Amino acid sequence: MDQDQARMLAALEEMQMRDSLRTFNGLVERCFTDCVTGFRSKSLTDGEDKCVTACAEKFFNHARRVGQRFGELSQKQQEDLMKRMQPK
Amino acid sequence: MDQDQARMLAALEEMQMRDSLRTFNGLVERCFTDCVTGFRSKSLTDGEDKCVTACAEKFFNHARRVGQRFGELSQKQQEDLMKRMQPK
Amino acid sequence: MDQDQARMLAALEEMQMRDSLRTFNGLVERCFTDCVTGFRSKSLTDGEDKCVTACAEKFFNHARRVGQRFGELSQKQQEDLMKRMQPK
Amino acid sequence: MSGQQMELEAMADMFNKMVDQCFKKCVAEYRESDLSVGESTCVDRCVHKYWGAHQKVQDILQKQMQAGGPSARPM
Amino acid sequence: MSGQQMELEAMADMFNKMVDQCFKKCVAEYRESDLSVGESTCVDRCVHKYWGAHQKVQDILQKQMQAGGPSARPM
Amino acid sequence: MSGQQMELEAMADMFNKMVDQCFKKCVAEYRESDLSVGESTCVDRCVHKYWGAHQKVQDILQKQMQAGGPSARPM
Repeated sequence: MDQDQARMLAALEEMQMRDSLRTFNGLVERCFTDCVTGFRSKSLTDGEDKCVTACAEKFFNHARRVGQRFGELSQKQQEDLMKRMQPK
Repeated sequence: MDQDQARMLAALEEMQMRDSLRTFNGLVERCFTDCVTGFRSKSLTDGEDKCVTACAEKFFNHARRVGQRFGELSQKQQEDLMKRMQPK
Repeated sequence: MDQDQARMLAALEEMQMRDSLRTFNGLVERCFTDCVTGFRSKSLTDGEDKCVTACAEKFFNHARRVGQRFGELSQKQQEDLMKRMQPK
Repeated sequence: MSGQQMELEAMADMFNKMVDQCFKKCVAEYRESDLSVGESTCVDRCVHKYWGAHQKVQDILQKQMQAGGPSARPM
Repeated sequence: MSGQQMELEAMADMFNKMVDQCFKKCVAEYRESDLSVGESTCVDRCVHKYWGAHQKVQDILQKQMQAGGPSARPM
Repeated sequence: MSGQQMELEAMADMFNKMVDQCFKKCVAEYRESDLSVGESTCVDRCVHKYWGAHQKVQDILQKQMQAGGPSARPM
């Protein structure tokens, strides 16, 4: 593995990390938007606490499922591309 | 054209490319949001297909028009700046 | 202060600058969304002008207050971390 | 390299938007942390439809470029 | 250089937000791919108004800075 | 270094989202440029609640990772 490949891999890892943090922040925002609507206290109420927990867990399950479907579609696209590139 | 200018141009091109991809992704999201509301099938229905097509084409026409107006305003701002900088 | 620290500080300053520009652009978008709803003229109406002004000033006051609370929470988190790290 | 990296960034951005859009369209309430059967099916279809819309808009963009239409970005 | 690049990024971000906002405010339906006369006029005015709001907020920010108000970002 | 920089970027992103969310939830009208007493209190509580939600989601993520669940991102 030469230097170019190493650099490429590092850039990829950095981007996946950034993307994960972005997904995480987006999830917090989404669940806060949907679950927290009253501000009579500084702490999350029991109801809000449960809602945020379920929202976050559900979002992870959701994102995992989207990731699986997305992976399947990406792979199929790659395979279709290969077939078109193949000499007859 | 020296090295600094070359680097600046490359950075500009990279940014325009990134910006175009971002605009494109934003367009897909916008049109998906407005056009796709039912999930009884995996494929876009005829109605959704037409809606997404018209939405995308309309968005391009729209973005082009915004770009033209934006360009005019930017240019006018530059000219105003020049006039103020000009010695009396 | 060695080179690494200097580079880190420069990166931090760059990021704060980028973040300020992003906050600024977000503010313009927010206030435009809430204040400008009619397009019978090219210029902002008196009402829109006042609304945007108050919205922007209020947003700055708001962002400052959020910044203060955020700073307090960050600091408290740091202190809690230190206590846990402290040898008994 | 840089072009490849941008393609990956764009793909990641598209994935994030897909996650967000399909969550909004398919997941309605948070009483349970598991996706229901109905929600799971909806999510699967949503991903396919989003992918399809993405492909379609790419096709439209290419047609517009081939027709010689100017870029949507100001020069 | 870096400062100039940031200015350009901010300008591109502002352009994207303008495109998005004016599409939401002025383009209501997608039966046709061309902008109607009414939509075109609306878009032109929207761009001017967005630009005007942007300038106004910049002026307000400068006034606040000159008045010695602390930065809106936590230090 | 790069890891630290990403942490800072994530923190800045979280701050921006917090500013935006709490503005939407707590600031209703723009007749005056000062926050009212009620709005100020709301904003303070909103920041605390957003921070709390952020912590809670981090805890949930760590539990899921420890349980060996696969990453939410496609590999």
